[in-house]
Amino acid sequence: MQLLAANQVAIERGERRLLAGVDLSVSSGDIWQLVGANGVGKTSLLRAVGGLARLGVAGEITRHGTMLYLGHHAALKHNLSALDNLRFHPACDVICSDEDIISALAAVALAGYEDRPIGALSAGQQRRVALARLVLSSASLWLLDEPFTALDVDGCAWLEERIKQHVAAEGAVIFTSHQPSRFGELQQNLDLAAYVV
Amino acid sequence: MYFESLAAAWYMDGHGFYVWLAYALTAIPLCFMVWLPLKRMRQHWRWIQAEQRRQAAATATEAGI
Amino acid sequence: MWTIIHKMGSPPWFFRISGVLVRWLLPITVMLLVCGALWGLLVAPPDFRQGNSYRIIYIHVPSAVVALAGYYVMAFAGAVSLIWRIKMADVTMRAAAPVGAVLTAIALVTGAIWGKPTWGTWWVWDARITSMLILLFLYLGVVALFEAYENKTAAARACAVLSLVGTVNIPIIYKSVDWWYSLHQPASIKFTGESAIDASMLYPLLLMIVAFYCLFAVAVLLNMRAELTWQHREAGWLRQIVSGA
Amino acid sequence: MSYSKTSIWQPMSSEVASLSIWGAFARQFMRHCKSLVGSPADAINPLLFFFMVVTLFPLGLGPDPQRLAGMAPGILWVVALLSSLMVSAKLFASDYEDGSLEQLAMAPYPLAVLVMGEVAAHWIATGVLLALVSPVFATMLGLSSAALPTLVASLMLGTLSLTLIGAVGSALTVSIRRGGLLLSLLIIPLNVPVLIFGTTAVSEAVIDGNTVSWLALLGGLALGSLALLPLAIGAALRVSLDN
Repeated sequence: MQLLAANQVAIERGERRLLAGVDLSVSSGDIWQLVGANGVGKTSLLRAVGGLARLGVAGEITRHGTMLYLGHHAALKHNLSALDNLRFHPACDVICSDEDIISALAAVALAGYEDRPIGALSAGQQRRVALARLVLSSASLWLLDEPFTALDVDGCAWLEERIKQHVAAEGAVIFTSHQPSRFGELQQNLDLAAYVV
Repeated sequence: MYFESLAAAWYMDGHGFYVWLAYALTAIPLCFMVWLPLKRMRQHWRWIQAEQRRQAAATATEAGI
Repeated sequence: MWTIIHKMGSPPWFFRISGVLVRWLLPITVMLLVCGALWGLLVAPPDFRQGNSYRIIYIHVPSAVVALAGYYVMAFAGAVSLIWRIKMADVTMRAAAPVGAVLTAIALVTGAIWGKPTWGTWWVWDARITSMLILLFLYLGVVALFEAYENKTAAARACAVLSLVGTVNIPIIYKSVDWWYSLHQPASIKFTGESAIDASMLYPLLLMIVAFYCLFAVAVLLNMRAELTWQHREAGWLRQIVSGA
Repeated sequence: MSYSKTSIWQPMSSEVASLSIWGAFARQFMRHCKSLVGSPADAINPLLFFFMVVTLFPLGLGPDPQRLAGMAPGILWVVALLSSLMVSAKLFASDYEDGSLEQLAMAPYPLAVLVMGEVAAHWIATGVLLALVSPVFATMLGLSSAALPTLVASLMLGTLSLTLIGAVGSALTVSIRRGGLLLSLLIIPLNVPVLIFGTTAVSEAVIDGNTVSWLALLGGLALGSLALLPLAIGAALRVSLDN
């Protein structure tokens, strides 16, 4: 099933043109990595694909199914507990019970941390609270911007495993990362250098 | 003309200062309002001409080589 | 209708038409302004109550009228930019804001100068002057917001939203200031009713209002042309015009 | 600590259920309320500001009770406006910085509705609270006690408009560094009618005049703002995300 079709997408920021003529078709089971040097427009493309960036985006983007976006910022309130942060998550994509959230937190190795305010957690732990959404959400297409940053080796392994599970369950993932081909055969690369104006 | 002489028009029965001041303070910004975009336009125009000359020079040297 | 909108959105077409328009409109405007000013200053009879100081009306009222209309022009351009996403509307909005702000400032300054001989003080919290002051803030808000954004496409969007909110608010602001003033109006200040204005005074006023409208149009067009020149400095059509001239 | 290594992905029991639009609104409302309970300074600071500025007026104008009482409606309303200005500067700032705004924009509900949940919580924490506490400050300034109900009602209705207008300003300036001064320039002119209607309502109450029509005007402004401004807030936030 096709989840996303981008046809001849061009992106400009202000007066600066970044990319032009990007074609991308994502179907369930796909893992796409956006490849390119710093400043080439990986994040801009990801945001355009998700519908976050609208100004200066030309071309046709068709989206089927629900999306989950995970950006540089974790969207967590520092004075709320991990449990509350996930319960009242601003993306409001699912209703989940407290047990679901607690087991999701346990899945990212944060069992017992559910009542701690986010501000009391370390940067890596905060990152993992954000990743717990990958367990809770029912979205079919994941848009992950640099998901492997600030994660330890175990965390990276878990995330890789989770992404593989997701695509096995008819989902799809588009992510940006500096490390080349984490998923080997499973993943496809979109090299943005080819579309730079 | 309502006034008998230019001096009378200047004096305006004591109100001349206010009236002429108001007109002067209007005229100055109005002139600027028209002049500033014209000046900007001329600057951009020159920039483009200079750029064209540079490009022409570049293609000329390339052809020479 | 659609073809006209489409054509107006095309910079080369606009650039050509506006060039012709400005060439004719600018001399006409200057002529109208000079004629109107001379008529108002020298020919029209003095007001029986205020004497000659009323002659400031010939710049005060036109600038105030056009400043207010200018806000609606700006907001309309903003609405067009929001709905149809035409870049030319952004340029129009950006060009109109500073012109409107200058006209509002002129209306305020001339109003203050008029106040001195009439009421004996430079500044009075009169309903109309106060409304103009608020209009100036609204204009300055749009100009400042545009300058504050780094991404100018986003800046135009933000200004469009702001000017639309402002447009809805302007009648409310004017009405509320009116009520506020009528509640607090000091008895010592009296106004000459505008309905009583004599034809010999009215004609130069109408002439000046027309002249100020023309001036607004010329200034906006000139600003737009300067802005377009910069935006399309790399474009072939503009380079042809420049090298052809 | 170890990551669970579940080899097969089990969908959670309730994951398919999605919220109604009101549910989404209520969730945002709750989120902001909880956050305010977590850091009550956000709700108490405006009150403290109000208190301190009200203290300044007798010091600046002299302690003459008659004169202070005459000016009390104006003083109270101007200070209420200023404190609303102060808090609206921070309304969307943390949401923008921590990425909550991106997530709100990705949510499958109209951004305007979700944001209103937050604005509603903000209004209750600042506006309603201020209105309820205002009689204390009004009494300190010598406002006649007959005018107190009108003061509370006018502040209640007025701060709703002030909060919504402040939210528009905050949404427009949230992506700008040092947008504080710009914010005041944007929203003070729009706040003028609220200030006029509010002050007049209280002044009329002091002389036992016609308060109802002024309160009705304030209510009308609040309703109009409720109808139109959420759209503007949503549009402005999208623009800010694009900057």
